[in-house]
Amino acid sequence: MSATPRPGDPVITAALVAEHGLTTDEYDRLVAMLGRTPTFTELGVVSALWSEHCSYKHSRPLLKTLPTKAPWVLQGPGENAGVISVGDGLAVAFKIESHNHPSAVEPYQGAATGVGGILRDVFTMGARPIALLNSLRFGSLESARVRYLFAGVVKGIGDYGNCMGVPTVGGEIVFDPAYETNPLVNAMCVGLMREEELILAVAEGIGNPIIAVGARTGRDGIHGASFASEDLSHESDAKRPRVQVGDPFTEKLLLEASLELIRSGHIVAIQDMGAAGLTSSSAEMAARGDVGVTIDVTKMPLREPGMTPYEILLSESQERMLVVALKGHEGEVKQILAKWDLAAEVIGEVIAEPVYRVTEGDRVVAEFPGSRLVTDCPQYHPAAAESPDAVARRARDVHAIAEKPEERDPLWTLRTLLAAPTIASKRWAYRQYDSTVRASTMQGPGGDAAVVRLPGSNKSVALATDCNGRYVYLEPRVGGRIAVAEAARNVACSGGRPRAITNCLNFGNPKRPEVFFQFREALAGMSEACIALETPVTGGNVSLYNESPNGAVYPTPTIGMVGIVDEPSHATPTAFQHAGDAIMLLGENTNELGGSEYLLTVHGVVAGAPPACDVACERALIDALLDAIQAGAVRSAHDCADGGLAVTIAECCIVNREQMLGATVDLAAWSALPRRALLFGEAQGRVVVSTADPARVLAAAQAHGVPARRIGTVGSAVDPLTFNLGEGRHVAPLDGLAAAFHDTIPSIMSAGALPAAAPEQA
Amino acid sequence: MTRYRVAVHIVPRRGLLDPQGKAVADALRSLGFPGVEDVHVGRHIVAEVQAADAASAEQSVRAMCAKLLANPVTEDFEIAGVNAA
Amino acid sequence: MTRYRVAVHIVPRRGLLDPQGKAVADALRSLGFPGVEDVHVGRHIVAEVQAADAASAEQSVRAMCAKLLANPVTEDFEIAGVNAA
Amino acid sequence: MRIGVVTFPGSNCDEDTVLAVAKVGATPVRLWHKAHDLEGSEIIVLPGGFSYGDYLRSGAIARFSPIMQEVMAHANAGRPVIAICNGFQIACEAGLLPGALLRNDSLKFVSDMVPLRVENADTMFTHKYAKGQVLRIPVAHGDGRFTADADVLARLEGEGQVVFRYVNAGGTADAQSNPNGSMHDIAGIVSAQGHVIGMMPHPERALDRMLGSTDGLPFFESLLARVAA
Ligand SMILES: Nc1ncnc2c1ncn2[C@@H]1O[C@H](COP(=O)(O)OP(=O)(O)O)[C@@H](O)[C@H]1O
Ligand SMILES: [Mg+2]
Repeated sequence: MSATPRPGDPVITAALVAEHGLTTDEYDRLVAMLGRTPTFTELGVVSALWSEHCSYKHSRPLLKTLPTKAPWVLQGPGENAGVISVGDGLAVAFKIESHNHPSAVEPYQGAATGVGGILRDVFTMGARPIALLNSLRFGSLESARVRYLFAGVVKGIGDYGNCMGVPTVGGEIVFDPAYETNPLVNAMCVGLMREEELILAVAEGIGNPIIAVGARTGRDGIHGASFASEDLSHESDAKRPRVQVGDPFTEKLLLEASLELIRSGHIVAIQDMGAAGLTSSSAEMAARGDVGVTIDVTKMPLREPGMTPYEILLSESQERMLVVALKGHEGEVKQILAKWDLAAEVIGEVIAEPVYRVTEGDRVVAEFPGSRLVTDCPQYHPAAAESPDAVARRARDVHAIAEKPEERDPLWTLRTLLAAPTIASKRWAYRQYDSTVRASTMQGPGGDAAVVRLPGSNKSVALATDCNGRYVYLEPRVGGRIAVAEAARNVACSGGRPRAITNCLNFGNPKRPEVFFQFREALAGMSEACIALETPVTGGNVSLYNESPNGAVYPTPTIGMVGIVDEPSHATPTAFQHAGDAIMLLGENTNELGGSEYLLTVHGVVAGAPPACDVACERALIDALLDAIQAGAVRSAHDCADGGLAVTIAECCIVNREQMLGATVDLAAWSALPRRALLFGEAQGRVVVSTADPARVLAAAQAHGVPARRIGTVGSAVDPLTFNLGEGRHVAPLDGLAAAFHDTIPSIMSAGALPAAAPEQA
Repeated sequence: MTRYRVAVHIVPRRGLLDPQGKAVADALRSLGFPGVEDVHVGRHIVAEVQAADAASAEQSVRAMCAKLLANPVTEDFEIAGVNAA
Repeated sequence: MTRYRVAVHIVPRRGLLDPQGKAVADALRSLGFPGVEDVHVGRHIVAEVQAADAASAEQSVRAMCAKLLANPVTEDFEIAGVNAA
Repeated sequence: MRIGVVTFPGSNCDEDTVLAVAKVGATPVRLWHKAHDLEGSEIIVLPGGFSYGDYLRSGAIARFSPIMQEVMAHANAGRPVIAICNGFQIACEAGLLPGALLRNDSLKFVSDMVPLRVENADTMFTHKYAKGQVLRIPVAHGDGRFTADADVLARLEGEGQVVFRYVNAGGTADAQSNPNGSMHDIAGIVSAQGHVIGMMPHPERALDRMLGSTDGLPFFESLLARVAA
């Protein structure tokens, strides 16, 4: 059999090929693979599968260099989500994914469907989603468009997760002009299962039926995968019909039905229909199982009349799954779906012949030689060269930047930083997320890492997402290392042993040498940290072409870290807990100032080398901290990140606005350091803890060779935050600090009425 | 200047999924309205505006729709009526 | 039987707080539409139904409103149009 | 004691409620929305979530579910019903409780741990609390603004049917402490006969110190003690 054009198909021309995003070389490859001119349908299929988003054609060789193994890894990269064992027969599945371009065009639906997609990636493994996180990047909140995007994305994330009954427990939000027209919306999901419930998306068993399950197929988001593989330009506006609308109610039913189906024993494989819809889900399942498949598009349950095979194959309608069932069990499968009021139709079959065949009734509209469809995809090794701009910025002597007159009062600087939207409290956003449904959230948003209890066990997971794109821009390898180290530090501060990561690589156009350099170096840095911290990569996502007329976004390899908290009592809060507790610093202060939030916020400067990151020291710090926490000696722990030591300590005093505590801190021991580097520099490898047992904390630090020193005492609710710097004392009443930290984003968002009234959706 | 009451309909764009409409249609059928073939749920917005005349009232509400009231990516709008208030 | 398209408006009862209308009015004013005096936001539902004639199409949609589409405690409804589809 | 927990399509606090019921020592019974049998449940819980997506109006479609006919009969026979969050919305739509729950005045979903004051400690659901006691219980809803006409409000207040009110940490009602714009800061009410309670806050999420509050325990314990007696 061979595919023949349908009546009415457009003629394959060079222009049509170009419109499908294929280069001439790629098209020649396709013709060589088929031994003939492709049909229009085949061209559509290949353009989707060979898009950057589906094929990883620029990133795969480098992804292979990431460390992926550890005894606790049950499933590494290659599946819908990674899976690690947590002991007690339990396993967690987790993955992070981007929905940047859809969110730039339609923030509400873009973010909502991003959450929907990552939920499906996790429950398709057989795991019940127990937590969501997100990592967001926007331009400056001074722009009305940015406020609109921010409000829409937050509402989209909230509405979808809230309806699903999966708590959104954490994440991060950064505001920086680098993301002005190309926001980043990365969503992470974590699911729980028993180890034996793990199911893979591998088509098996000749004669087994292929069943489409869930929502009906419409003309939503056709070519979304190739859309995600282009620069954002003004032409993106013309591509608007590609947006997809999410239906979390249907997804909730699909979740319950899928888990019931997986546990029923009637199916052998299940895969969500995500990017490139039916095409990629069926082709990937077939390739993984090394079998052939045949699919009849006329069997597909449709929402709209008159859809062509091309449209059916490429539709990105949401809330759909593709299932390979055991032959003869079709009735049982349909019955389970009917219970949840969902459709299930047999649309194809696993076949022995090594082909990927699509028919429209009797007519073959696409036929490829089996796995070559996936394996013949071109791979590129683009040139890499560091950006001269980054080199120049890094070389700048930032200590030479003159202080502003206001900085004579370091508390002015502290308040300014606490009010910087990137540092300020994100409660305005996370108050819109149901963070307590499932009654398992021991620590929700607002702390270092979220802690979520695992029912059926004494254990919890500690979860964090992190990345400082500015560091990665200035020095990609160091920035990559820091992204992993900071995520791990956050997990450890909450009492968790870091176990594995998922990652979302948000970069610009890889064909530009400076972007590919960033990509290669950032991955190298991530690998170094993952090896030192024993946190292998179990999966992730690559989002390239995050560009806009203003250039590429900062290279942003977002890390989603999962750690295990052994005992409920190890879960450790961020805020100071008791007046009279000793405040201790683990790690060492330095004179580093490069790449800091201080330079950006106070001086509008992005320059200097980012702080050094010694992964062995980070490992020792985490080991020491966990040792002290597990000994019951730590009342609170918070790592030093954006804004440096002074911001960290202030946050310990004020993050919990209902229970603020003052503190007296003595930093005279470091009076040799430039004051602003000491207070606001972002030296890595530091954690501030409060403890009733400073000797035990010191002992833990010494045992792991980590510098540690008592720096102060927690005060009462009526005490201020007092810094003794040797040259003098600086007394900050908590109310002023709290107002800067807590009121900034709410007041910005209520001042410009635009976002509040942004078009409302269901 | 006169006060006008301008009504607009803002409806989900054809072809996009309309989960609200679908849920309502399903519910109506199961409530014993078998004749229901399709339902679309949109918004009905009434703006009371000061304007020189009906035409300029309508024009300014059109501008509001384009700028804020309707989501240009997912919705269409139509002016449903202009009346002196 | 003919297919009719029946449009209904479902509006918050007068006198009840309408935070949505207020937010939209505020936003419009801040976007440079100073003539906006008041805004009300309701639902615009279009039901496509099979019925013997226009009158019975309208009647059945009225029944749908009474039973499901409008909340008698907080909302009023009106039939906005009946057309053969 | 058997406590039935209804699962509507889109319910998502049903499992939490089942666990809560088991935790306080009763027997949870899962009830499917298409069923016509309460399976001997002495108490019915309508749990939180987004029944039918809440795409039309919260609770509007769920109230027509087959199981709701049985729940109404159960309530009309004077037997206890607990309606939490989406359950409260369903109960209002079904006429088991007066009023309606409209979109929060902020137009935003609100998820928070909020202080509540116990206004009536003489109900079957609250007698283990003290009148005036301030509880900390999570809320998580988009449509929680309790609204009723003046007569209904006067009756609710006059008859002691307002059970929980949003207050500040000091126990005083003020505008900033009302998370949704509810009239009279109402967070929960009981029916005239006192056997149906509707509340937006989630007591089933406040049963464990590790989760930040155990203030939901006396709620379930009150009921068990009274129904068992
Ligand atoms: N940055 C990365 N690091 C590790 N694995 C990755 C990365 N990006 C993608 N992968 C893996 O490649 C596979 C395909 O991913 P993807 O195409 O995003 O899946 P989906 O079909 O869910 O969109 C997955 O197994 C994913 O985990
Ligand atoms: Mg997938």
